[in-house]
Amino acid sequence: MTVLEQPGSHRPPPSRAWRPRTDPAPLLPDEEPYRLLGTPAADALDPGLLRLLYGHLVRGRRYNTQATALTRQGRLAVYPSSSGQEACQVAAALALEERDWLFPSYRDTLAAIARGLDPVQALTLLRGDWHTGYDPREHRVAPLCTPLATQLPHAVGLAHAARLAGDDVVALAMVGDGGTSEGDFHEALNFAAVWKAPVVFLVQNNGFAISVPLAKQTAAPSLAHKGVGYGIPARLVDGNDAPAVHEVLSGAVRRARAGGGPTLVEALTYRVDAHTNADDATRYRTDAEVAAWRAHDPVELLERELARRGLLDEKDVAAEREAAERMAAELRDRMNEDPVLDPMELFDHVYARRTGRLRRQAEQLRAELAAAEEGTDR
Amino acid sequence: MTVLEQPGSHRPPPSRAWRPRTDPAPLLPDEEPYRLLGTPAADALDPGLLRLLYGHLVRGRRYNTQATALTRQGRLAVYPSSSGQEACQVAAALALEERDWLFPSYRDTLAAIARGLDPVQALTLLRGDWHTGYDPREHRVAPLCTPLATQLPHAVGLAHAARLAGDDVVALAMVGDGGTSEGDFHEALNFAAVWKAPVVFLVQNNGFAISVPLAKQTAAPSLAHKGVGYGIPARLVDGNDAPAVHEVLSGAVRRARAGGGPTLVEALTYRVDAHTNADDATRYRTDAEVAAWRAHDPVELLERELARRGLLDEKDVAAEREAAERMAAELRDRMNEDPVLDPMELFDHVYARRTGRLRRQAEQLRAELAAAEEGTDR
Amino acid sequence: MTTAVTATGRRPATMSQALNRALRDAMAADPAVHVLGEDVGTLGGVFRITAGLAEEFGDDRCTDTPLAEAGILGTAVGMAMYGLRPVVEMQFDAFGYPSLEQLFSHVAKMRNRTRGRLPLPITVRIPYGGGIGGVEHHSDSSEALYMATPGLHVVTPATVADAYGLLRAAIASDDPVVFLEPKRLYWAKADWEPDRPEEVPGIGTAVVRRRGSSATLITYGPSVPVCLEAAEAARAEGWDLEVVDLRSLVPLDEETVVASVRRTGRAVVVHEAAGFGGPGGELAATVAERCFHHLEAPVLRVTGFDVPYPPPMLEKHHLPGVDRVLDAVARLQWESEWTSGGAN
Amino acid sequence: MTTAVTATGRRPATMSQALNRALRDAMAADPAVHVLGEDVGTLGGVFRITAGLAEEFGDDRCTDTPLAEAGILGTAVGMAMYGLRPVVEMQFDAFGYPSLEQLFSHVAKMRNRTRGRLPLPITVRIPYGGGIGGVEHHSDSSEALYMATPGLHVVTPATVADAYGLLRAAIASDDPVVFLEPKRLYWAKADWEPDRPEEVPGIGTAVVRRRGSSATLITYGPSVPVCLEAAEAARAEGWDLEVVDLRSLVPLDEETVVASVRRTGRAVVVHEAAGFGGPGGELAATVAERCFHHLEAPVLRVTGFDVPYPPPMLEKHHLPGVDRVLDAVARLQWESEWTSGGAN
Ligand SMILES: Cc1ncc(C[n+]2csc(CCOP(=O)(O)OP(=O)(O)O)c2C)c(N)n1
Ligand SMILES: Cc1ncc(C[n+]2csc(CCOP(=O)(O)OP(=O)(O)O)c2C)c(N)n1
Ligand SMILES: [Mg+2]
Ligand SMILES: [Mg+2]
Repeated sequence: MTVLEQPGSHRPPPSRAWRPRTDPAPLLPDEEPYRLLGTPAADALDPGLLRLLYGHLVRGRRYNTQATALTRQGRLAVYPSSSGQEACQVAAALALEERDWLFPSYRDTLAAIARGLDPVQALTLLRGDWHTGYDPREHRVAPLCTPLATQLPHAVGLAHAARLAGDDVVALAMVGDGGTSEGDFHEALNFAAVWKAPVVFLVQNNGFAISVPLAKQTAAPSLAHKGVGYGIPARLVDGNDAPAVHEVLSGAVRRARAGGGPTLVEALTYRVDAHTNADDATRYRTDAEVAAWRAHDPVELLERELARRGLLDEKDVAAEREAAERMAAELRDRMNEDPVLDPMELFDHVYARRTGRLRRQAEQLRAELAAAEEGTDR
Repeated sequence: MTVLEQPGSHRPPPSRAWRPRTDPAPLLPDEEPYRLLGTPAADALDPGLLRLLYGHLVRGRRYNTQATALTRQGRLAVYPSSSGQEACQVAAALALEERDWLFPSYRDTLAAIARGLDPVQALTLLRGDWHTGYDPREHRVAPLCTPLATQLPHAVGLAHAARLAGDDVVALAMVGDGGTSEGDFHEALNFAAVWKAPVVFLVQNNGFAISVPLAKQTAAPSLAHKGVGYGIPARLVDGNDAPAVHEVLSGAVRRARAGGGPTLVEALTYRVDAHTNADDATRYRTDAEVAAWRAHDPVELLERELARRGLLDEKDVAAEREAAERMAAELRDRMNEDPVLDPMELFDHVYARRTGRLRRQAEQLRAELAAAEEGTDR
Repeated sequence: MTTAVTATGRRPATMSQALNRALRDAMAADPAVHVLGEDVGTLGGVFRITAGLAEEFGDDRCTDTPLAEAGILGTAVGMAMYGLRPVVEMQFDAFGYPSLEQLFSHVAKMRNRTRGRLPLPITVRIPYGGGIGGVEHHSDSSEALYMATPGLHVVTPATVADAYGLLRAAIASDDPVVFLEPKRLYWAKADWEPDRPEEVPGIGTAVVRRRGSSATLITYGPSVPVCLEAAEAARAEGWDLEVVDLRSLVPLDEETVVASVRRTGRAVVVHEAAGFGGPGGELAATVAERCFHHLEAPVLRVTGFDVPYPPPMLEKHHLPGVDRVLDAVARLQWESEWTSGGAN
Repeated sequence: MTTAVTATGRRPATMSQALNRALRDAMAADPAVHVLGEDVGTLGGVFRITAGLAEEFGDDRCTDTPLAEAGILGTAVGMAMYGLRPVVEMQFDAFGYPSLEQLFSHVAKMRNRTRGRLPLPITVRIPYGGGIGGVEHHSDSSEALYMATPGLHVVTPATVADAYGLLRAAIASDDPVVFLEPKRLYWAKADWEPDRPEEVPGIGTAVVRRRGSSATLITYGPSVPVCLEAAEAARAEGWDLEVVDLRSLVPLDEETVVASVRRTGRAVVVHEAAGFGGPGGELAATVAERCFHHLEAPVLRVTGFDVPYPPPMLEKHHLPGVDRVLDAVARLQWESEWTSGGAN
């Protein structure tokens, strides 16, 4: 009997496994970025939280200007400022519990500090006395990560391991708009979704990857629209609206902690300074654009809201700024001290134990240093 | 004047560049896979096209069984059969014009042959007498690609170059459900969208990557839902419905040719044979599942449709099968001849010219071969 | 440095079984050991090295990942940061390449960049080398890449017992280890008795597989059996060859190698990887430097040609075989033009 | 092998300007030449090597790509398949690692796998090496990876004139070329006169930068100036050192190197990359083999330590400097224990 002789009509593909298993609608971001400041909902915001955020923002801004100044004084090799992005930085840190982990990119020193890191230790990488200057386990902050997007799979793996251990630990990983183009972004989000790992991805979309504008980076409706392709719900938020970013991230963290899996958050923001102190931003953007964003400054937006609600007067502002100045002065003073470095440490952490070759090389350097010492003694 | 003293209320983020630039709705796939066979639309299908597809399907199926048989006879090192996926293979080839390019994965020998490649040359890789056995420029078929998803950026680059040259050439790239997890998939789609490259991505979702089922590969509503994250429109199609796959791909090719940019097509299908002849599929799937898909066989579906419309009788079927048998017999005969190989060719294509080292190594091998020759002569 | 391992159970006969057994014993001994990779779960791996592990320890301990090697190694980094000991399988040598950024920029550097605070006890298992008739991209010997990267250990067994012992040592190591498995030795059989406790080599120790006095063959992994066979054949020519199996490329057991060559005065380095820029350069250079005054002839190298790995039907011409090793030994200036005053 | 290039226009003074000029001249000479990479367009590259190209030739000829190195190199492969000559910029050495799979599995192999039918004339420009105070991941020397990969040419200039000539030759080559740019020489100045036609070196030719008779320093890229300085300083000690600038690591100009060492009888290999498994292994092994009867002392290597590249404040201890080169020269057994019967 050939198939022509068989009765039966067309049947649909037999297996459901090949067909949509998730409803895509709830995964898609809203069209408008989520906002609280300037909306009716702002009235209900907790004054304590607002003041907490505000203090962090003011000190964060000051930290950015101070660190940039330190590059001019030769005290830092380089500094990628997050001026203009402080709301994202601070909200990312404050949305987490102590037991959670933060996975910052190279620009996210501020988030690391807001999480409790010593401000000088956090600058080790950029000062150049070592790579990671802090113990990642102490504040559960992964090393500031230079190769873009490569820390995202780390966050997924850590969150997955925590979940397997039965710990309700969440990982929050930060990446820029440019970093979303890397394969590691894709692989991290996919692993996170398949494993339902408790991880939150925060994309700080500041419109540029060094000089490359978003339009050359993606043709997507938004970066948040990438979520649905992994089965990950996505939120779009005004990244300069600190309470809004905080709320969205806190919600995502809660969801992850409760076993709901990963969330993708895109925060719309702007890097007001150049890419780093070494960059000349006028080559690729207009003053008008910068000015427009300065008028949407995260610190000012929150300041205005606090003032509107009568939660902040000039004296409070002055007090916060003074605290920030003290922090900056202390940072400057501490950074003006030359770090004490032992060149022999070069050989200490390559492996748990030095290999034979490393022992010989260490001997060589030790002898050279001793000879040089003698030379200067004479 | 501090910001507190300024009037003015909250303003939204200033730049449109940070906001959705594309309407996501048209990019999203339909919920149901597109189908023609068994639907009222089938009546309008061009009989010539249906017969053309049918002939290819029948020969394609036979090619798969013949090639698998050749592995048992030791004439092929390995064969990854596309039995069950012939509709995708054939439609991909037929959707293209001669001047277009096909970028097959390692499983897509059949698509390459349907495009005109010599069936024996197409098997060179799998026979093991060389890597790529054909001139990619002759039929505009890129090398069958073993490292998964790595040929997708090639397709994008070629399509982009063609567009820059003003040629209306389209590239069609094939990848499996597993391959969509690779970073290269992500990067290729993103580049294609940003560059509006004339490229069509065909994902043959056959439910498995070797033993790994789709549910361990992705948590997305569908693989087609990945398109929106790049700003690429996506279509979902019944991959065993040859005219449906052909129509969807042809539409995507037309769109690309007209300057509309890339399209992502997900075809739902099934690999009826094991991953390769070396694989034992019973380790990871049930007979019932295979049986269900056999009942949705692409060859039979089309055969039934042709019969229903009176476009095919038993004689026609017999004729097509005979043609397929002749093709298979010829393939078997040709593959039974040992390929003539010159070991010295090892050194010929590493660079445009042999380096000094390669010349010395070639001399060494030549001497060894001569000595061995002498040895056998005696 | 040796690790005492007590292994109980039935006797495995092949290297693949010994590797499987090592994974199983390591997982049983330490709940922190997790296996992940493509097809390692339900299927037990395309080479069956992880067979039965998912069944025995559950999907969470032996996990079929999505198909993305950077993702596999990258998530393993995060898992290790949380205290696990991930054992990653790359399906074939060339398919590990997508993970090289994670390997070079993170796996190899994490301990160092964090001043020792964040060691990464990760084992990356990579089936490598040719000789199994694999098509394109299935037979690469990529060990030079790993050797050139400070922070990684690089290990490769040549015997069934070493496969077990070295894999246990790799998993127990607090440093990341690239564990290279010679594909064509997977089915090599040996009398191996896992039921009794035995001493297995630690990482960083070479072993003299055959004592000899005429010259030293320095080799590892898939080329060890070739060299042993060559040494047997060489007896007919009157050469008594010593064979050193390095086992560990990083750290390299220079002392064993150097002691051997200083004694024999002649050396040939043998490996499958392409010669130029391959592991043999380092090995030959080290020997030539440290044995300078003991060498009766230049250190020669017998390696794969400087070509992309050939297709199956031509690989026999590429792989260094017994004859090519013997040819090299013959060129070791047995009647030195040098002592006899001839010019090079 | 030389390439005659007619270059007209004002006189560049630095290596970065010469590279820029080479790109501009190549693009003007051949419309198939396309430049792509991160920030290469509007910004002109973070090292300004591509400055002005987008302006002059349009965004389609000099393209700011999305931030994804595998995508950059992978699309370049497709562009080359269609007949273009892509010149790819990796922003920093370590940031090229995501593209290694494309490099190893496709760029290096395409000509070979297609029996010569699909050559890929791609140039991959990679700023490499340290000495500029770069933070983590910004100072890697990854040349060993490319050297170990048959199918790639590997080239690195040490002078302004070579930067121009080698880059033109790389772009003109029908084979893929990894073009390594020593970051710390970007701003090295030289009297270079591009206004007159001049002979520029082809790929595969080393050059003797300084004639000498006591010993040969074998080096390339950023270490060339170091070796020249060391050679000057060595005069005070009575050593007349020869300095060979390899320029091309693949293919290696063995003849020039071997001729030099056979003449001087002593050699030191100098490079920044980590020593173990680094390029110096191949170089030293080749020299030791081919100059065996001419060597008065072992071939020594002066290299970066076998550690991940250090942070800015410690890099001076890591980089092979003049003193370290001189120390090695001093150890070249000037009063050989060997001739005097001593034991090693
Ligand atoms: C893998 C990798 N490629 C390239 C770079 C060089 N680089 C450093 S920052 C940067 C731009 C990053 O843009 P984005 O991700 O948007 O982050 P932002 O700088 O805006 O915070 C580039 C290309 C890098 N660090 N890592
Ligand atoms: C980069 C890479 N990783 C791993 C492999 C090994 N491998 C070959 S086929 C395969 C499964 C592919 O699954 P899918 O993409 O769904 O294609 P299918 O086999 O179903 O056609 C794997 C893992 C490979 N070829 N390339
Ligand atoms: Mg950005
Ligand atoms: Mg599949």
